[in-house]
Amino acid sequence: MTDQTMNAEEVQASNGLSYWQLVRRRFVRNRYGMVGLIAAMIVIIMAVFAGFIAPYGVETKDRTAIYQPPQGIHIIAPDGGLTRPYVMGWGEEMDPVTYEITFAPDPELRRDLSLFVEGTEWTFLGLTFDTHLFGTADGTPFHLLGTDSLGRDVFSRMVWGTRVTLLMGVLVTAAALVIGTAVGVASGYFGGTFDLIVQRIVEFVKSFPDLPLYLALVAVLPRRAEPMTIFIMFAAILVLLRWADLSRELRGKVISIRTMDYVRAAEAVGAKDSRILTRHIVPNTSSHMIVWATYQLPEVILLESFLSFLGVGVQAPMVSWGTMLNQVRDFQSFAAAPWLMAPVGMIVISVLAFNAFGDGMRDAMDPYSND
Amino acid sequence: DPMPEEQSLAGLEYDLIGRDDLWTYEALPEYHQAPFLDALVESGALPPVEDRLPAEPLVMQAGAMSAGIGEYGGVFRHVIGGRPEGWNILAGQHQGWGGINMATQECLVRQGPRWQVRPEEQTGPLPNLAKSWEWNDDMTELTMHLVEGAKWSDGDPFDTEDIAFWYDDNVQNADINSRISKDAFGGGASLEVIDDYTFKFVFPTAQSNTVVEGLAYIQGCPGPSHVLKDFHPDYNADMNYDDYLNAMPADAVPIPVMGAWVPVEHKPDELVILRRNPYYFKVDSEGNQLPYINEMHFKLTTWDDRTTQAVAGTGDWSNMENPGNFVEALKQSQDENSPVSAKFGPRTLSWRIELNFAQNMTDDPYEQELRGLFRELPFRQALSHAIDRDAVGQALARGPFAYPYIGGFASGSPYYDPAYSVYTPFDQDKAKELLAGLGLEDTDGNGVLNMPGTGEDLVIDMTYKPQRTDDRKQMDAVTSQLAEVGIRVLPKTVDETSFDPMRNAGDFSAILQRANFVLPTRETCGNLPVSDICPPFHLSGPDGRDSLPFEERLTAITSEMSATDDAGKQTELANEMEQLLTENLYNIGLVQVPAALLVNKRVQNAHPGTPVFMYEWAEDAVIRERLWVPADQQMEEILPGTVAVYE
Amino acid sequence: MTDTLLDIKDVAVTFKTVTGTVKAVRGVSYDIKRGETLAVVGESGSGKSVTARAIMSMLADNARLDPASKITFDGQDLTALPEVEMQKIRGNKISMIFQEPLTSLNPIYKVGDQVAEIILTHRNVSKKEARKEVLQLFKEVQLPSPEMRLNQYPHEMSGGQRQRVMIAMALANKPDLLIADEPTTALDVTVQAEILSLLKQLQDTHGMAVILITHDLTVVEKTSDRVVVMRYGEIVERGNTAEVFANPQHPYTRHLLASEPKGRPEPLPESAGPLMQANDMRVVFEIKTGGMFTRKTHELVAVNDITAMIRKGETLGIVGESGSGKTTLGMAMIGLGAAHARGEVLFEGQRIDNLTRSQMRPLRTKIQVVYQDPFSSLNPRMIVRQILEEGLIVNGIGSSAKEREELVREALHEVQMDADAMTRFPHEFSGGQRQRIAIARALILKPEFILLDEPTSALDLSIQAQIIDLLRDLRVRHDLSYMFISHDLKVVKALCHNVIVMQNGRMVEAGPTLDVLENPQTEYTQRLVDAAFNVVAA
Amino acid sequence: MDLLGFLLKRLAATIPLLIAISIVSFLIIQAVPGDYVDRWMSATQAQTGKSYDELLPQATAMRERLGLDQPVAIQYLVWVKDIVTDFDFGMSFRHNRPVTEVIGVRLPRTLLLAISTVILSQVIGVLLGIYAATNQYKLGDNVATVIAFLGIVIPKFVISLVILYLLAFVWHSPYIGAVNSAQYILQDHWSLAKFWDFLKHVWPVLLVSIWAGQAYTTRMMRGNLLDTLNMQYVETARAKGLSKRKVLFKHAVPNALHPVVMNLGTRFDYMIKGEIEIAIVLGIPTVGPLILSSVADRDMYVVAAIFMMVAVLLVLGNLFADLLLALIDPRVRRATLSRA
Ligand SMILES: Nc1ncnc2c1ncn2[C@@H]1O[C@H](COP(=O)(O)OP(=O)(O)OP(=O)(O)O)[C@@H](O)[C@H]1O
Ligand SMILES: Nc1ncnc2c1ncn2[C@@H]1O[C@H](COP(=O)(O)OP(=O)(O)OP(=O)(O)O)[C@@H](O)[C@H]1O
Ligand SMILES: OC[C@H]1O[C@@H](O)[C@H](O)[C@@H](O)[C@H]1O
Ligand SMILES: [Mg+2]
Ligand SMILES: [Mg+2]
Repeated sequence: MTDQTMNAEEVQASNGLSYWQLVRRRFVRNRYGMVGLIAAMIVIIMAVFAGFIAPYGVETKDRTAIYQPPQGIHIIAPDGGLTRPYVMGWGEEMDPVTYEITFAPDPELRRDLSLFVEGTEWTFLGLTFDTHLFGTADGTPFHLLGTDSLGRDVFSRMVWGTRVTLLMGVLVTAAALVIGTAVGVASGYFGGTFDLIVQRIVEFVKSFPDLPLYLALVAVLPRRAEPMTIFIMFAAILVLLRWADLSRELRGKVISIRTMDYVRAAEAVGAKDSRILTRHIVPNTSSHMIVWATYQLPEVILLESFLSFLGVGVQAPMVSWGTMLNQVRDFQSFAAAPWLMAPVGMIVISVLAFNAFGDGMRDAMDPYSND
Repeated sequence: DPMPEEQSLAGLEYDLIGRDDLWTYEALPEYHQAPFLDALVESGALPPVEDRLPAEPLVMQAGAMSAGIGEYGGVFRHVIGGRPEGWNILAGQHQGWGGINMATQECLVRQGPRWQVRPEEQTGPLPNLAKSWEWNDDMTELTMHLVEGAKWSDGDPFDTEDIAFWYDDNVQNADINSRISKDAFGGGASLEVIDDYTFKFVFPTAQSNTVVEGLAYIQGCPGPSHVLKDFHPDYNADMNYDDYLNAMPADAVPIPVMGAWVPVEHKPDELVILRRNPYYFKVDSEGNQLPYINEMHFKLTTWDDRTTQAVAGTGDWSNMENPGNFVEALKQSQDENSPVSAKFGPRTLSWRIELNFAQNMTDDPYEQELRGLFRELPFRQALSHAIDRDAVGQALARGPFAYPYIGGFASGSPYYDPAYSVYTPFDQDKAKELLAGLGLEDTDGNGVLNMPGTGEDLVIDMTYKPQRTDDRKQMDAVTSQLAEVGIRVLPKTVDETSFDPMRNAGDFSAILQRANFVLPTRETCGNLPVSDICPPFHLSGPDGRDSLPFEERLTAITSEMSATDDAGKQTELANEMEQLLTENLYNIGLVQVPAALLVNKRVQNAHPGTPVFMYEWAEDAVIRERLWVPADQQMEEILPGTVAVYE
Repeated sequence: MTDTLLDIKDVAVTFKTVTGTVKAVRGVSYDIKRGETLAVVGESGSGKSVTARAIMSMLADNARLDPASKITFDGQDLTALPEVEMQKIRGNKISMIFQEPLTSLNPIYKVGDQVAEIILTHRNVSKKEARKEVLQLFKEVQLPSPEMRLNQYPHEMSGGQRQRVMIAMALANKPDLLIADEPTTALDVTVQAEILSLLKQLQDTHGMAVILITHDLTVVEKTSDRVVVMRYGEIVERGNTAEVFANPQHPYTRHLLASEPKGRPEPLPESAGPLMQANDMRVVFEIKTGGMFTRKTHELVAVNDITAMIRKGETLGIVGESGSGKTTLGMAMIGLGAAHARGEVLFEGQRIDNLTRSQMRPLRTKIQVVYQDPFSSLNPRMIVRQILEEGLIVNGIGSSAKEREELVREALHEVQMDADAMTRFPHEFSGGQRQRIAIARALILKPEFILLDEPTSALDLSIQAQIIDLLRDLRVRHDLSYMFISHDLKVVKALCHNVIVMQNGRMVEAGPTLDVLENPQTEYTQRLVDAAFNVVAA
Repeated sequence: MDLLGFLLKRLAATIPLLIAISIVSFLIIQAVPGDYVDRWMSATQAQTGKSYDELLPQATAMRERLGLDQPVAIQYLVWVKDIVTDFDFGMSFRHNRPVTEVIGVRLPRTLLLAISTVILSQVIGVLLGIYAATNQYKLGDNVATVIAFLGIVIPKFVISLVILYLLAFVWHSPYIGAVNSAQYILQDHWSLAKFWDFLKHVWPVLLVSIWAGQAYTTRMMRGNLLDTLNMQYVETARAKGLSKRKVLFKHAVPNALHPVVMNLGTRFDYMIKGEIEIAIVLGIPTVGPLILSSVADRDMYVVAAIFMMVAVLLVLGNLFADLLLALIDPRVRRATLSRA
C-alpha cells in the first residue's frame, strides 16, 4: 500500500483527535461551510440580541417619516475623504401634477453615526437596557432600510422579526427532526407491530395537504387566543405535518442499515440497543437528516412568511419577516416602497447560510469527502 | 377641537345645466334601433321598436351630451372586484357592485346625474321610472306616475303590479331584508295603487321631495314581480323565505331587467356579459333607442385590478378610489398615449370603524361586556384619540390625498360644514386616561388592557374586506395604533360576497370599511337609526332597541330632513346631525380621500367632470346608456347579433 | 499466431486528488500476442486495474494519462483515437471483465437483455438472434438453467452467477483481447476451473488474447503463458510464467511466491477441555417467491442438524462451497445469526442458545467475531479509534479515555498497524489493513473464542501470510480458540486442527484436517480438494 | 396480472385511509361552532327582529329536513353516503350552492395547472439535474445550482408580485386577473386558440410554481446522478462500447430517478400548495384562493370537500409514484408486490 505520506508533526497532532475534533477540523477547512456558519451565527445573534442591534423597537413610529426610503451608511465625505460613518437625511419634493414624492439626499441633514448610543428601552432576560449597538450621535432618527406605512423602522423590525421567523423555522424543523428521527429510526429498527402501526399513521399524516389543513385548523382556533398561543399552535401544526416524510425516509434507510455487519459487530462487542441506535444507526442517517433539515428550514420560513402574508400566521404585535411582507402584498405598495421587501433579502441570506452550513456539516461528517 | 385645514385636490370643471335639459318624456315622430335588431324584428323574435317603447319614452337631450348623438355597437369593459351574490334585488341581494347593479336596475327616480344640475334647480331627485309625481297639500300623500308602456326585458309590461309587489310584499315584509326596511320609508308610508301606472304613498306625517330621494338607486328599484311572485311564500305556499332569497341565483341568467343591459352569461369568478335590452325605455332626442353600446363586460377580478386595467387600457372604466394607485396612475396617465386621463373630485370617500352597539343581541358574556364598552362615549372617544389619522392617511398613500375623517358627512358632501364637526385629535395620553376612567387596566401585564367585568384581555374582533387593499392598510395602521393604548385588534377577514349578509345580520363586533356618507337619503339604513334593523351596527333585537342617548334625535332629524324642501332648514338639520354624529362618535371615522374617474378615451359622452361619488356612484352619474364609441374604434362583440332569450 | 496484438509502452497515469497527485502507474510497458495469456500479478493497489482501464481508455475523470504513453492495438494508436471510434472497439474488439462482479450489472434490466445489448450495439443481428446467442453463452459459462436466467434481474442471482453473466458479456462478441480483472473471485473453486477452461478453449479456437489480473498464483501458474509482476505502479519483473515461478529475480516476486501458506498448527494438548459445543444446530430461512396470488413460501434449510465441538486452544476449520451454510452455522453458534436457529449451544459448559440479548451481553467479551466482509463490518462514519474503543466502553474496560487509548494502541500494534491509523476512517485503508482492524477489534476484548469468517479472502498472498502468522502467534500466546471459515484449503491446512466439510447445510465430513484433506471420504470433498490444489486448465 | 392485482390491492388499502381522512375532515366541519341552521337563525333574527322562540319551530323543521338533528356519527355517515352515492359534498353556506358546483368550475383548470406544474417541474428538475451532474463544477453546474436555489429561496408571492407589476404597469398586458380572455370564457370546448389564450394568462403561475417546484428535484437529481455515474454498471455500459448518450440515459439516469420518483408522491400536494400563493396574488380563480376564502368565511363544507379531494389526489399521487417506481425498478417491483 502506498500510504499518503504525512509528516511527523501532523501524525503526532492528529493521533489523539476524537471524532468530533476531526469533524471540526475538516469543517473549518471548508470555506463555503464556514461562510455559511458565520452568516448563520450572525443571523442567530441578530435574533438573540435583537434589542441591542435594532436601533428602535418593533412598534416605534416616526410620524415624520412615513414610507421613507433607506438611508445608506456613508463613509466617504462629500469632499472625498474617508470619515466616520454617517447617514444622510432625505429632502422631499412633490410633483405638482402627479403628486409623486421624490427624495434627494440632503447634505444639511447629515448625521454622524456612533456605536453604543442610548435609545429606546429593550429587555433581555428580564433586565432592561437602553444601549444600542449604533445610532446617530445626536439621537435624531435614521432609517437604514427606510420606514414602512406607519413610519416604523424597517431595519429594526427586520432584526426583531428574525426572532420569530427563526424561532419558528428552527423550532419546527428541530421538533419535526426529533420526532421524525425517533419514530423513523425506532420503526425501522424494531419493526414488527410497532412499525406497522407507525407506518399507517405516517401514511395518514402524509395524505393531509398541509396548507389547507393549516388554514382549516386556524379557523377552529379560538379567535381571542394570545398571539403566543397562536404561534405555538402554528408551530405545532407544522411539526405535526412534517415529521412524517422524514420518518418514512429514515425508516427505509434504517432497515438497510440494521442488517449491516457493523451493527452486528457492535452487538458482538456487547453494545445495547440504545448505543447501537445512537452510535451506529443515527449517525449513518445523519447526512440525510442534514439534507432534510436544510431543505425544511427554508420551507418553514417561507411557509411562515406566506401564511403571515395571508394574515393567518404570526399575529401582531409579534413581528416576523412574513408579517412584514404582508404589508407589501399589493403591488402598488411594492412599487412605491420597494424597500419594504428587505425581509426577502434576509430570507435569502439566512436560507443560503443554513444551507451552506448544512452542506459543510455533511461534508465534514462524510468520511468519503475530501480524502 | 376644530377640524384641521383641508387641502382640496378637486379639478372638476362643472358646466352646469338646467334640470329639464337632461331628459324629458315625449313621443317622437320616429324611432330607430340598433341595426342588428332589425333582423330579429324581421324574424318575429322581437316586436318592432315602437311597440317595445313606451308611448312616451324617456328622451335624453342631445344638448346635454358632451359628444352628442352616438353610434350603435361595441363593447364596454368593466373590471370589478365584487362577485354577484344573486339577482333577487328585492330581497336585498347585491350583484357584486362596480356597476352591474346599475346596468341592470332602474329605479323610480335617479340621483347620480344631479351633479350636472345648477344649484338653484336642485329640487329633489330626477325622474326615471316615475316620470312625474305630485304631493297633496299637507304633504302626506305622494302620487307618482310611471312611464306608460315600459316593458321588462322579456317583454312583460312594467306597471303598478311590480310596484305593489316591491313595496307591499317586500319592503313591508319583515321577513325579507329588502333595501328599504319596513317602516323606514317616510316613517312608514303605505302604498295605494290607483291604476296600472299610478300609485300613491300615504305618509303618517308630512314629508317633502327629499323623501323621494330615497326611491333612487339602490333603494327604490322594483324587481320583476312576474317572476318573483312564484317564489314568494305569500303567493306560493310551497316556498319559504330561503327559497325566495335564492329565486334568482347568480349564475342563472338571463333574468328580466328594466336596465339598459341584460346579463346573459355569468361564469363565476370570471366574467359577466350583458347584452343590450331591446325593450329599454329610453331614446335620444333623434329617436334612437338607448343604449348605444351593445355589450357590456364585467371581468371579475379585484378592485385594484380595475384601476390597473383602466390605466393599462384593457378595462374601460375605473372609479379610481384606491389611493395606493393614485400616484402610479397619475404618472401613467400623463403620457400622451395613455388611454385615460385622471382628474380628482372632492373628498367623498370615507372610511370608518363601526362598533356594534346591540348589546342585547349576543349571549357571549365577553361580547356583551365589549359592546357595553362600545356604548360608553368615553370609550369611543378613547378610540378616536388613539388613532393617528394623519398617519393612517399617509399609510394609504403618501401625499396630499387623505384628510382626517371624524364621522359625519364626508367633506365633499353638500351638507358638510367643518364648524359643526367635533374633532378628537390624536392624543394617546388622553385616550389612556379615558380608558383608565372606565376601569380598564392591564392587570396581567401582557400589554393588553383587561376588562373590568370578565377580566379578559380587551380584544376587538374587527371585520374587513381583505380584497380591498386600502381597507387592509388602514386596518394595519389601526391595529398598531390601538395596540399602543392597550387595545388589541384582531383583524377578521370576510369575503366580499358574504360581507353584506354578515353585516346586515349584525354578526360582528366591529367593522372597518369604506362607507361614504354624503347624502342622508342614500343607503340611509346603513348609516342611521331609521328602523329596527337600521343601522346594522345597532339592530333592535327581540326585546327592542336599547338606544344610545342621541340616537332618537338622529332618527328625528332624518325624518325631519326628508320632510322639508327648505334649503335653509335642511342645512340647519344637517349641521345638527353632523354635530351629533361627531361629538358622540357614532362611528369612528378614519380618513377621507378624493377619487378620479378613469374612462377610456375612446368612449364618448363621458361627461367631463363626472364625480366618482356625489349623489350616486359615477356609474350612475355618467349615464352609461348614452355612452358610445365611434364605429371604427369599437371592439368586437363576443355575442354579436344576440339579445337575451327567455324560455 | 505470434503477431503482437497489444503493445503498451511507458504508460503512466496520475490521479489528481484533494490532497495532491497520486502516481498510480509509472511507466508500464507490456505486450501480448494473439492467443496468448498474460498474467498481471502484484500487490494490491499496484496499478494493475488502472493500467487495464488505460487500455480501454476508461480512466476516471481525475486521471491523467501521460502523453508519452503509447497504447497500440492491432496497429492502431488507441491514445489518439477519438471517443466515437473507441466506442466501436470497446466491447467488440476489446472486452473487459471488471473486478467487482456484484455491482457491474445494471440492477433494472434483465441480464439477458444486458448481454444482448452488447451484441446489438456492435453487430447487425436481430433481437431474436441475439437472444439465441446469449442463451448459448449462458450455457458456455455454466449458468444453471440458462433459459430461465435470461429473464432474471441481477438481484435475483448469486454473486457467482453474476460473475458468470459478466464473463458471458465479455465474450459475446468474441473479442480479440479480453481483459479479465479478478474474474473468478466470487466463484467456488470447482466453477472457477470450468470457467478457466472455457477461456482456454476460446483462445485456442479464436486466437483470443487474455490479460488476466489475479492474486491467485496457482491460477497464474496453471493458465498463463507469461507474467508481469507489479509493485508501486511499476513492473518489477516479467517473463515466461514457468521461468518466473521457477527462478524469481526480484525480491518482491520472491516474497510473493514464498507467501504460499505453509506449516501446520501446533498440536493440541490432550488435556484441552471443550470450550464451545453445538448440538443439532438447524437454521431454516423462509423464502417468499412469486407474485401476489402465486406467492409461495418455501423453506431453505441453511444449516441442517450439525453438531460440532471446539476445545480450548483448538482451531476448527469449516469448509464447503459457497452457500453451503458456513457463515450461518458460525453466526448461529455465537448467537448473532438469524432468530430461527434451533439446537443447543454450550459455552464453557453454560447453555447460551436460549439467552436473551441482555443475558448474552456479559459473554460478549469472551466470544468475538471477525466478519466475512471486513469493510461492511466497520461503521464507515467512525474512525478506527472509535471502532476499537466501542467494546471497551460498553464493557467498562479501561477507566479513562487515556487508558482506553493505550489499549487501542496496543491492539493496533499487535496487528502490526501504526497508531496513526486511529484517526482514519475505514475506507482509507487497504483491504488487508481493514481485515487487521477487524481482528484488532476482536482481540482488544481479550476473548477466549473468535469466529473468523474468511478473514483472508481479499488479500494478496503476502498479506495473507502475515495474517496467518499473527493468528497462530496469538493462539499460542493467549490460548485462543478459533472457528475458521474459509474456502481456501491451503490456509485451512496451515491453520486448523480439525475441519468440517459442509454441503447444502449438512456436514458431509469431519475430522482432523490432514485426514480429511489428504484422504477425503466423499466425492464432494474430493472435488473441493482437487480444485483447490490442482487447478485444471485443460 | 401481477401489476393489476397490486393496483387493486393498493387501492383497497387506501380505503381505510380515506375513511380516516373523511372523519378528520368531518370533524373539522363540526369543530366550527354553529351549523347551517344556526347561521340561518341568527341572520333571520337580526333581519326580522323575530325572537329565538318564534323562529324555533322553523329551525327545527329545517334541522330535520337537513338531518342536522341526528347524532354526529349519523350525520357523518349521511355525509359520506351522499358523497359516495351522489357525489354530493353538501351545500356551501356562502355561495348557497352545492359544494360540487362551487369547486367544479375551478377544479378542471386547477388540475390542468397543477398537473402541468408537477410534471413540468419534475421534468425540468430532472433535466437540469442531469445537466448539472454531467457538468459538475463547471459553469453550467453553477448556473443550474443557482437557478435551483433561487427557486427555493425567494417566496413565491414575491416573484408573483414582481411579475404582476411588470405585466400591469410595464407591459400593459391584457392577460391579467383571469384564466382566459372574455371571448374564450364562454367557449365550453377547448380549442388550440383557447388553450393558447389560457397559457398567455397563466404562464406566470406556471413559471413561478415550476421554478419553485423544480428546485428540490434538481438538487436531488444532481446528487443521485453523480452517485450513479460512479457506479460500476455505468462503467460496464461504457465498456460495452455504448455511446455517451446511451450510457447516460439508458443506464445512469433511470437508476438515479429512484428518489425523485419516490418524492413525486409527496409532490402531489404541491399541486395545490404550489399555485395557491401565486393564484392569490395574481387573482386567478383556482381552487387555491377558494380554500382561503372559504376558510375565512368558515364555509366548512367547501373546505372539507377540498380537503377530501386533495387527500384523494395525494393518495393517488403516492400510488402513482409507487407504480412508476415499480415500473422502472424491478427490485422495487418485487418488494412492493410481496409487501402489499
Ligand atoms: N480515481 C482514483 N483517484 C485517485 N487514486 C486512484 C483512483 N483510482 C485508483 N487510484 C489509485 O491508483 C492506485 C492503483 O489502483 P489499481 O486499482 O490499479 O490497483 P490494483 O493493482 O488493481 O489493486 P487491487 O489488486 O487491489 O485491485 C491505487 O493506489 C489507487 O488508490
Ligand atoms: N437472511 C437470510 N435469509 C434467507 N436466506 C439466507 C439468509 N442468510 C443466508 N441465507 C441462505 O442460506 C444459505 C447459507 O448461507 P451462508 O451465508 O451460510 O453460506 P456460506 O457457506 O457462508 O457461503 P459463502 O462461502 O458464500 O460465504 C445460502 O443459500 C443463503 O442464500
Ligand atoms: O355600485 C358601484 C360602486 O361599487 C363599489 O363597490 C365600488 O367601490 C364603487 O367604485 C362603485 O363602482
Ligand atoms: Mg484492481
Ligand atoms: Mg459466508
